[in-house]
Amino acid sequence: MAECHPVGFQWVMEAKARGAKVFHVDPRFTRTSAVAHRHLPIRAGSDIVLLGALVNHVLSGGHDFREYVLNYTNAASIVGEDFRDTEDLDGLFSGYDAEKREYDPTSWAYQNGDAQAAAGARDEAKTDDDRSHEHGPGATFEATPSQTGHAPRRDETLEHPRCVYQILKRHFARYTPELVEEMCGIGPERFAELADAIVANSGRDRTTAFVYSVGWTQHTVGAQYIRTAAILQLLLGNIGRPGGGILALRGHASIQGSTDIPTLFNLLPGYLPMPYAHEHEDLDTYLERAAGDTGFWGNKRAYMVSLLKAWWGDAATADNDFCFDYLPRLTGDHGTYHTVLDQIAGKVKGYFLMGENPAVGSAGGRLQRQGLAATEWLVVRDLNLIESAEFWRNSPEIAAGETSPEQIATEVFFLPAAAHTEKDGTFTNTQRLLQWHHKALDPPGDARSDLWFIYHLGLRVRERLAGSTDRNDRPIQELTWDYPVEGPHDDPSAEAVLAEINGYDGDGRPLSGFTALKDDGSTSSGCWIYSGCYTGGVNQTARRRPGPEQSWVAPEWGWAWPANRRILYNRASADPEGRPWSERKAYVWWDGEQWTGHDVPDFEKTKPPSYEPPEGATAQDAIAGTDPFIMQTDGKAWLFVPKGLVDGPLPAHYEPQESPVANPLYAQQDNPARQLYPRRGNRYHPAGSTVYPYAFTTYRLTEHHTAGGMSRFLPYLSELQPEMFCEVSPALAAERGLTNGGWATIVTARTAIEARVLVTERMSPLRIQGRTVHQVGLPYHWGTSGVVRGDSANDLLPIVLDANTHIQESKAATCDIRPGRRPQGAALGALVRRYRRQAGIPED
Amino acid sequence: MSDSLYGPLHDVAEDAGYADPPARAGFFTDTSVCIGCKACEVACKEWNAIPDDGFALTGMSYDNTGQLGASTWRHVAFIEQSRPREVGDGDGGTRWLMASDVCKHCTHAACLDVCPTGALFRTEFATVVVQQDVCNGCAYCVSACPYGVIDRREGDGRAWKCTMCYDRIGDGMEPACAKACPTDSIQYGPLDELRERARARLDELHAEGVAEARLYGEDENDGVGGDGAFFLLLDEPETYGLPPDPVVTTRDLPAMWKWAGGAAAALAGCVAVSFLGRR
Amino acid sequence: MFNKRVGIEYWPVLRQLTGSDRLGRGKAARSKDTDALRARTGQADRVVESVCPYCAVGCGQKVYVKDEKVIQIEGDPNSPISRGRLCPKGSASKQLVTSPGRQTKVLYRRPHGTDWESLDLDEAMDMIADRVVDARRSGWEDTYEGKPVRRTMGIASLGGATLDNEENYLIKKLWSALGAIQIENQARI
Amino acid sequence: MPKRGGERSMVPRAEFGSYYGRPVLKRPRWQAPHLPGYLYFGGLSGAAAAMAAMADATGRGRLSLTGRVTAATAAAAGSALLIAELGRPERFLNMLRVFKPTSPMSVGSWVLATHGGLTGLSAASGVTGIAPWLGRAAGAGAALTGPVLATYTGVLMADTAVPAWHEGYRHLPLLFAGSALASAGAVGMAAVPRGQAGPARRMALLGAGLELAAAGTLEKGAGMREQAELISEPYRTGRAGTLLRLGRGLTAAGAAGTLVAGRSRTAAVVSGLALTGGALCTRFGVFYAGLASAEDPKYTVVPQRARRATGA
Repeated sequence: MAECHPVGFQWVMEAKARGAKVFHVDPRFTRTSAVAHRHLPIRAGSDIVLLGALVNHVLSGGHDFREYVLNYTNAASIVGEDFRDTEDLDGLFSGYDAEKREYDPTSWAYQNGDAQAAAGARDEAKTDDDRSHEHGPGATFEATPSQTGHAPRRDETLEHPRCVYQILKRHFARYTPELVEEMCGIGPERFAELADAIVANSGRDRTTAFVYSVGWTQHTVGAQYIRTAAILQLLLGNIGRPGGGILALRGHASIQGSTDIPTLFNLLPGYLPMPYAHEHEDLDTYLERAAGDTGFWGNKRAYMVSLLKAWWGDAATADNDFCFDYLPRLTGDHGTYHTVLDQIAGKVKGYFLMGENPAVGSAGGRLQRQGLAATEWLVVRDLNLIESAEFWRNSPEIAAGETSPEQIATEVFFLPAAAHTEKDGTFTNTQRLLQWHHKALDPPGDARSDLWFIYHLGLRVRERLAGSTDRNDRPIQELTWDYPVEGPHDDPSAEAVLAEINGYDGDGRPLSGFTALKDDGSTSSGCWIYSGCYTGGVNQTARRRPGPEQSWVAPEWGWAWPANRRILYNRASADPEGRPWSERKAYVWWDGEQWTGHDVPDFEKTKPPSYEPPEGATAQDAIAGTDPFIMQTDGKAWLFVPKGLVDGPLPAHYEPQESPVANPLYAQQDNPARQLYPRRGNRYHPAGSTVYPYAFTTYRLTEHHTAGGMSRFLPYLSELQPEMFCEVSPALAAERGLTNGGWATIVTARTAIEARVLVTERMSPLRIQGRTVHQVGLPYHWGTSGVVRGDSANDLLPIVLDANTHIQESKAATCDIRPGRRPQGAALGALVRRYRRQAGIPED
Repeated sequence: MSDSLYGPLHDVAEDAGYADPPARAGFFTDTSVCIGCKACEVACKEWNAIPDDGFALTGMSYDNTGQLGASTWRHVAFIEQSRPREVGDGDGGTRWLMASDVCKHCTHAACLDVCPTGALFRTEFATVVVQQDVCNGCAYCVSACPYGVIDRREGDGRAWKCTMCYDRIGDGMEPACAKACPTDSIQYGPLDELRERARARLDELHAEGVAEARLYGEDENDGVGGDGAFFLLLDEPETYGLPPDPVVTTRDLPAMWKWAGGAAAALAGCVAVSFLGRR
Repeated sequence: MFNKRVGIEYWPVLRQLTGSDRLGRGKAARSKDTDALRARTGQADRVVESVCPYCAVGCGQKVYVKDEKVIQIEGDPNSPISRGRLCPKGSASKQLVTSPGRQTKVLYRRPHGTDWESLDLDEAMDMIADRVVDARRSGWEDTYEGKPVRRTMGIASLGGATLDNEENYLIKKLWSALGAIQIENQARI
Repeated sequence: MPKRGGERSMVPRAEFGSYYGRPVLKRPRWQAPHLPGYLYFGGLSGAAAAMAAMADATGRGRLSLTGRVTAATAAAAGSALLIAELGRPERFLNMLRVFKPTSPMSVGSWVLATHGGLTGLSAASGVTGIAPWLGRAAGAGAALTGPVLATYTGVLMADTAVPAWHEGYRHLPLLFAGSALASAGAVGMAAVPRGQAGPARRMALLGAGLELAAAGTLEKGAGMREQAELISEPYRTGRAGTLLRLGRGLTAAGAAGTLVAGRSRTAAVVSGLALTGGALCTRFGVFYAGLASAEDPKYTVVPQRARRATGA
């Protein structure tokens, strides 16, 4: 966190100064470790073992926050008899189809709850003819699939052998400190110190927070890493409470916003799922599949209809299903990696890159550049001439003589982008806070905002299709696309767009929030969870009441979705009767008449703790006064996920696709549902390969930003980290003859790159399964353009994805490392091929 | 005059001719909370429009800046330390010290003393600043600084160093580095207050068992009369590239002039003696 | 020797003799430029509130503009998130937006071309619009395995995590209306 | 950074003593031949001016003229070198912007300016024969500034943080005085007929003696306050050591030659050259010793640690 979010880290330092104990778990000793109380070096890819052992420690020691667990989670729910755990099936849950490499989750359902018993996916997905259960990344807010009305059977004593609590206990029983030592390389004393600290710091009076970043997501088991932490935090009562939570630190200014208002294939704004292709589908069937009827997702029709009204305005009527049919349909994974492979196959004619540099920043750099080279035309919008704009003349493949500009047919348009100072708009930060940035001046030269670009492109396309009678052109013809323009370049008003996102009532007045949305077409809203950001016609996101003049929650700085709530599910900060768990941790509470407190209560304001939903109630009416998790169909947090995840209802430890060791827990080495793409250019290393004996992990440095487009082109940042390097321990350096400041070549089946060497005790060789496992650290910022240049770590990685999120595994893979610079020209390919042959990997 | 050259000096700005100056301004850099982010280096460069300082990997941990210089007025040092240990033992013995170094704005500043043009001068805040419209690049200050801070910029020809953002503090603003510092490792304020705060922080660390914590440059009885920019360190000063016990060269200047006077007299005497006698 | 723009009274030696700074190490040595020194932020024509464009912490920034140029970007002390502080990247924001290396002209590379060519922005927009219409048509699918999909596989887009919500909103809206589904951003990576 | 043995090369740990072996001090920006050249010419000019004045007073016309011209030329040459060394030579007049007793260079600039003017006047008068009284008066004045100019450079060097220079503050003025005497004497005895050159030879001999004695004590560190053995090390080792040894040889040889120079003009010229060479070697040696002591952190750190340990 100190490395990549230094300013956010001030609050950790502040907490530390007030007595908080800080543990840092990371393969490397980083700038965070330097100021943490304890650094626990861990083998990359083994976190579920550590987290699972903590869960086990809590369960077996009886340390769970029982009142919280009993009332606010599904610990008491009883799972159906057909469910089989990984402990029973040697690493597989029941329902696995080895042929299709996917699960049928039917057997994970609650007893009594039928096949649709539960939730968690944010897409409509599952039907009999679809394999896909698509999920977006960064799980925060999820549409829950349908469920039938009746609640699952519960055992409030938590003693039923098939209640979630007991299943958890059995599932995690083998996740012991000994296993942690064997698999993570963390000794029992260190584990005990961590476990004791977490337990001691949780409960009524205290809370523990977990902070993670892509170190958890970029794995083939990424979503389950976070799930394990969620289980732990729920058992300890650390969710929905101040100082608690599982906090995702995200790396881009509005990466949260780009998930909320998703430039993601599988989502519509506000986590409504994109519709999948079905034989006959209308709005009703979509909604039925999209989310449950109980909890706040029960208002899904209002959310969806308001979105369709925002997009197609008067053309969207009840009679035509509000133009629901205008939305294109999905048929599987259309994620970025899939698209790249399609590009290579010649299926994608045109490609837009807007502030993104996949030639450096995405796994499998060679494939990425091949994809760009196989695209007919490419539009790159950026501040600088990044590698993805210049791949046709300076890529490593050109340097190696594999291709040349003359051979690359891609037509490239580079359009300079406006900087944040040159446009109005909102970023949504990592804590869901929308903050307006005001335009300070006009962009220089041809530079324009992306808002300008997309708006004016839209106008031009509409012009070209204006006279068309093709029915398929009606969505674009009837699209609401009339924003007021301003300034010398006719910039569309960002405020007008924000107002559309917020939504209007039938009289054209800005909506006060999502609870005002109607399902009859009388309201519109471009993103229901953002509704309220323009309440009263006032740009709430531009509020800047100085922090020192506000409470510590600072509710009048910017605007947080939903409804300006700063902590989600904060009803859980009070006990079932609505009293704060403790004075020290008071946050929101029931004052006898309504919910009140420091934050906007994440609960219906006047719903008393005593509220019991009547039979057949829907939406929020089906949520009891003691159920804080109001987006869930049952109002409970799910320790066990009966439906919604594609790789199991519980986290289980699987090794990374490329691992130096065997999985000692199960015969099943890897996540059985991971997405594999064995093909030319994307060969995988066998586990425990002696040809690629070392583990490596990739990461960022404080001084640079992701793929470097905003840092490697700046002298002030480039001089601070001028060259690509690798970090190795003194022991590995001795083993492979590497010297500090010298060069090393890192080899995988995909390619080889060179890097300067830092030999450092900050890299710890770990004792894993009785032998020494070395890890190589690789920052991934460099490429062939910019003030400073170097090889890209991402070129080393294969494409292999988490099946829930379609995110690549870039935090753990294997390699060889050797002294000296890499070969140039054709010799580079020869070296890589020689390694592949030695490892018995199929030739490309 | 001896007070003006060496030893504790309380009215530093008054000594430089300012009547009724503002409180002496200072930096307290608490390296125990430094996270080595280098925001100070960049914020300094942005504000002061300092050119880049070259693009070379040093191999010195994460320090690719190397040292303070004409184009680097804040420098974050990275020191890796560890005790020998067995594989699998974790890295409990590893320490990674980080410290943002800066011009010390000495009470007795050698650079300022030796500057022949008056380009280097003492401000009303008792800081030491180079006037770029005056400096002729004689480079005397470079050799005089006991901390190796100030340097002449190649291609420009003038001497440059931290100004403690004289333009900003004159307008009641904080220096750029202190303002940017995410963890408040760099604190700016009236020197007396900072010294008090630093002593309290030191006590706190000692109470926590961090016995190696120490203040550096805070003692007005040291060889430079105390620094306007002082530090809390977690190891010996020289570990951070700082001199353990710097003394302003001017302390010995009166003695030097005496010896030079003697030598001049000897020279004159020798000449005179040579002309004695007949031929 | 002494500043020519002013009289001999600005000769520090005289001020050494007449003033309180006999050793010439302080007040007497001040130059005229020094006396006139002010923080440039004070001369800004306007100060605009903004947000750091790098990571997702969302630190507050103040952007100082003079003569239609950004003359300084620094932390906004009012922000309860960042309290005026910025990391090295945030601190480099001014260089990000004012760097001479920044590209401000449209560039065009024709198929098999070996160098960039210049292109008028308006023309580029027209060319891109033509290609969008064409690629949309050629990649159009009415059905997929017998099921209606009404989409185009001819256009894909990547990017959004560094963009504004409003921009992402229009991107998603336009692409979806055009039937393009391969719309992705860094959140997948 | 102390070298680490064995095959375990790694990010060098900052061990006792330094930050990756980097110097604590900045390498002085002064360069050769400018600075040592200036030291030589300043010394030569100063001593020559004194010689000229005494020659005037004692009626040695040739020696006086040689001294005057030498003093003026050397002052000009020294000034030129000094200006050439500035980062902004066009601002050389800023040297007279202030008068700072705390700055040897400021004091030196005023002295040099005065001395340069005086020697210039006196040389001009001597060469042209115009206003001889003014020439004599200026020469007399230069005889006062001269010894200061010749020895203040010792302070100039010593008033720095450079350990070898600073700790040599007792030695350097005397060394430079001796060297200046030898230099001026050398010019005098080489340029002036034997008959008038007696004082020059005596100056050369006295100067050489003083120079040898001062250099000897400096190289031994005799009289240095702390860590004399260590701090004087740069004067004995490396480039500086070589130059100083060479200088001592040349000076001794020159001195020996001077003993017979009264009998042979050739011997006078050769001896003069040897003495000049010795003086130049000495100046360059002193200069490089300073650089060496600034570049190795041990010369900064070890004495300071010792000082702190003893509570001094």
